[in-house]
Amino acid sequence: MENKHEIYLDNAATTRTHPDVVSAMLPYFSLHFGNPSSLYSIARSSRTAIEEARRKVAAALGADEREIFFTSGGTESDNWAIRGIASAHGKKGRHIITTAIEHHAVLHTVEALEKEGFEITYLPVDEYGMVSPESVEEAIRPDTILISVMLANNEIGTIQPVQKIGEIARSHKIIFHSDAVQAIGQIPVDVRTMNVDLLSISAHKFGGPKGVGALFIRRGLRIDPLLYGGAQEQRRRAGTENVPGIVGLGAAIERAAAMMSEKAERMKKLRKRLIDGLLTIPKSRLNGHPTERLPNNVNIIFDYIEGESILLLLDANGIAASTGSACTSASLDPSHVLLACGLPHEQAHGSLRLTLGEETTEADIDYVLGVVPTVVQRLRDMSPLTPK
Amino acid sequence: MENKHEIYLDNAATTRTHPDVVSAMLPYFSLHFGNPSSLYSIARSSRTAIEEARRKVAAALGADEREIFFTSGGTESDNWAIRGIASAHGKKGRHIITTAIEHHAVLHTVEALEKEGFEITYLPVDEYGMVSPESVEEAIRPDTILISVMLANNEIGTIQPVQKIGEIARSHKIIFHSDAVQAIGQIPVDVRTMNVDLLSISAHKFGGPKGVGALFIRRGLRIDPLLYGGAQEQRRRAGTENVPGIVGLGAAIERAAAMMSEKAERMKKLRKRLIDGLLTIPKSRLNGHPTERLPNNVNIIFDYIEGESILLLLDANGIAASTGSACTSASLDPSHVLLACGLPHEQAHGSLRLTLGEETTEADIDYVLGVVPTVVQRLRDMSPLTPK
Amino acid sequence: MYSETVMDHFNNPRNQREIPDADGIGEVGNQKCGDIMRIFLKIHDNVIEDASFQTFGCGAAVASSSMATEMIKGKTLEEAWEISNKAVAEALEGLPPQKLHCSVLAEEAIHAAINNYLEKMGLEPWEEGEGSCAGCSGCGTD
Amino acid sequence: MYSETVMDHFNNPRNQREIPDADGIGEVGNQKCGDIMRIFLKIHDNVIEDASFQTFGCGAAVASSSMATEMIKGKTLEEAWEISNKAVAEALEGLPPQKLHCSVLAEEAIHAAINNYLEKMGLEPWEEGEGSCAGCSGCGTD
Ligand SMILES: Cc1ncc(COP(=O)(O)O)c(C=O)c1O
Ligand SMILES: Cc1ncc(COP(=O)(O)O)c(C=O)c1O
Ligand code: FES
Ligand code: FES
Repeated sequence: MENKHEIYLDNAATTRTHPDVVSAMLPYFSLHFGNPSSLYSIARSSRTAIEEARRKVAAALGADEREIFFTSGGTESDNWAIRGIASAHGKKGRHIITTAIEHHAVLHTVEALEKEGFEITYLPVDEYGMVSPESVEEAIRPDTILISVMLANNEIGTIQPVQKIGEIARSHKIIFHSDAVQAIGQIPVDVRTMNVDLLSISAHKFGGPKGVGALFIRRGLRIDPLLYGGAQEQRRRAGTENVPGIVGLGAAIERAAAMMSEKAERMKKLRKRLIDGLLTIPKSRLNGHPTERLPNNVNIIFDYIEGESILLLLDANGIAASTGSACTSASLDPSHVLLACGLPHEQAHGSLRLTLGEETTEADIDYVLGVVPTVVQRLRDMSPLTPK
Repeated sequence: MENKHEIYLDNAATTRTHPDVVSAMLPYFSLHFGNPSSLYSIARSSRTAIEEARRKVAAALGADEREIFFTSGGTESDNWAIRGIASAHGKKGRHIITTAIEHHAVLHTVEALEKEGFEITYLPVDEYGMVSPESVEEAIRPDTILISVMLANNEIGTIQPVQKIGEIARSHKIIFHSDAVQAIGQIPVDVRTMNVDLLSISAHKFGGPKGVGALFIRRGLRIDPLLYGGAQEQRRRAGTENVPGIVGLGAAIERAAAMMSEKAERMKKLRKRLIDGLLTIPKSRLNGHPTERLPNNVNIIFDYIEGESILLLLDANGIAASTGSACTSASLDPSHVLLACGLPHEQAHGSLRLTLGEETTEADIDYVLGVVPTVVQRLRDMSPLTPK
Repeated sequence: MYSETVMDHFNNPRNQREIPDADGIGEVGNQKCGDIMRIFLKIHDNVIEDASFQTFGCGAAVASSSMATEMIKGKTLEEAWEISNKAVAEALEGLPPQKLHCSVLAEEAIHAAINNYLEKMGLEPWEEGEGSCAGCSGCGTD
Repeated sequence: MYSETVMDHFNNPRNQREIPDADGIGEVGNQKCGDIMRIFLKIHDNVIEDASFQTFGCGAAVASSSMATEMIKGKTLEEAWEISNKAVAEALEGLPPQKLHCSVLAEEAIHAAINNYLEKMGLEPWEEGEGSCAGCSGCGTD
């Protein structure tokens, strides 16, 4: 970190790889560097390490270890889940149900399928970003082959009723995928109670390294590969395994699961302090659901001002935050999530997302609460939209 | 390494991540951990580091930095190149030319396309595993949209005449992809003289980490994404960037390029010593081309004995080697490369591949030359095929 | 992502205020784009004596407004009209490609303010040449 | 990937030799699969007094041959016939799934050697039951 005051409140974008996780990974770069597919003994540690990581991921998700497939991240997991099902079951039907507030890794994938002749239903959400299970049931058609609904939203933190949606999907015998990238380490995730067939995770969102993730694939589910090649991962996902990354994923998920409930309690207290403080600013509103939200997520609109300007001024004050999601921050688009929640364009350009992490302290929150009102005032003074 | 004698001669499967490369990566896990897409200053080091790595990769390949796209490895690069072109240009034509000896990351990808209605020509090779440029030219049809020929083969090390093939492709205005995964750090690679439009590389084959690679995409080439999602990599490859991995790729390729010619000379001497020594064993033959081969590749057939058994006995003597390619060593299939070179099945099951690395010494070679004849004799004594 | 000059103009915006008795006011942009820029001009004898702005928008939009108002002060209306978005962006030491439209907005706001003055004076408004949103790929491409 | 017992039998194969005056010889497998196994039997009064093998094949094939010959020594022909590939694999403390066919090969080789003996004696060969390559997914599935 380069600044004096450095308060990192963008843990939904990525988290610091925990030093313990890095330590766990280190031996697999230069010491146990063998290719896990190799026969000889020096490669055995790589193989063992991968299988150990697989057990840890399976344990954290309530899955069987043979149901865990390692990928290069949440994006690949989402792409694989959707395209792999579309390709394997496209003859049975070409209708997919998803929501208007999915991550782009889901939305842009189904849009690509749309060009290939699939029909996509984008379920609406209410003002809190919540999907109703009834709307899922109503959208089901005889040719529906896949339902994809995220577990928790990355921008506004709203937690979806996936268990109910999973029941509906199962009762109609439709494959159900859930993007749980933001949920791991924050709320309990159990693939059986959720009734999911496919579930995406990404290590760097919970203290693991970037560039590695996993896809849960329910035993017996037919799915085509996304990456073809060698016989790795039960012949379902080719490519020399990212051994250190996979070890890091395993270490991180074990750690995250162990500390989850304690951490969630702490996050919720800090979150309340932060939300209560920010809402004392006039013309401010909380986005997302008041209670069904990730313990670490705060997303607020301040009328009359624009998101990027807020970020830049916060950054000048040593606070790292975001507006919309990190991966679109370089683009001009308003947040598709906030638009789906019914916000007008200028507000969808102007939200502030603060996502807490395990290192966040009460003092950090208080510092932020001291800075934000000044920043908001300054930008409102500058804005032609501010009423006199 | 767990054994007393540990001689690693499987550098085509993977290489030790060089400690200097690991050192370069380390700060990007826990210190500069920001998401490169983020605006704030603490994420700037991640962005800068990625762009620095991109410059290094571009420099090593003679490419422009805006032509380098980071991926999760050689497999993803190959899949993306082929599927991305098939998807973007499939309306113009549905014929693809490749060779019988490509890596499975290419072969299984085109096979998947075959099921979707593409027609694939698999060019034969001669007994040395060499593709003739004439055969490429003859295979071209009006509906050919892509030619994919690897630069150097992973099993037998044969180096293909890609420059000529590239000229032919260009003169017919057909897109040309080359899998250069095995070539980097071993022989000069220059995308302009090769006339390639797409080129795949993978970091762990030249002292970099596993799980990261790159695809060179010539400026102006139209290609669809393989992974959809966020706006990373000029909107062509979504997913939070594997910052430490990308930094490692950059550091490794810079290192590999700097030491290449010196290393190649050393490898060639060691290779000669090894080949000459092994061929004194009766009923043994070199696979691959005698001169047009990777400086570090040795691939030998010993009649009457089977590959896995050789590996296990070598392993018992502290020598890590392989038969066929690492990613198929868990499967029962004979080498598709050796079959394509015209070898009968029992021989295609029985090759020994030894691939040298920068750490290989003359003493290692001499030790190997002491062990192999005993191992071969022992297995021949056991084999029902050995003539009395 | 931004140059030092952009960050300086963003953090210390010049001329950010209203001019209550302005001779010309121009407002451009729209909320859909997430950028609205308003420029105020005080004009005497065909010369811009004072200029100021109000902006709802990103860092580049704020910096472009600030820089543009600095650039037109003391210029004749003709000179000010000729200040292109490129000139603004260059004065800012460059803008990221996806942010070039913000400098276009500044050029347009100046034109709008000048034409507002001309209309108030009962004169013909000047016509836009090439440039402006024509060469900009900001809106609606996604 | 292999158990310690597999590695022990691979590194120190028992009964790996020819029996020049064998009473029964069985050879199974094919070069396409990359496995050929030959089993030699010395039989006296319906009991296997000695058994040996020659194998071209992977570690699992060698270990299976070695273990199988150990298991049938001293057994009656009927007892030896009943030794299934599962029993061989279990005695080896397990085999990886893709290597189970190697133990099947050993079962088949025993059967072939016994039948070879029976034929030499002018007797009817016994019939294969279930099992063997039926339950094996080795060949030709790829
Ligand atoms: C909900 C959600 N899904 C998918 C992703 C993609 O994950 P990754 O960037 O690791 O590929 C992200 C984060 O970027 C996310 O927040
Ligand atoms: C020629 C060739 N292409 C592609 C690959 C795949 O690379 P990776 O395993 O890094 O995905 C390899 C190695 O495995 C290779 O040798
Ligand atoms: S003003 Fe909207 S993009 Fe140019
Ligand atoms: S013997 Fe060939 S697979 Fe069973």
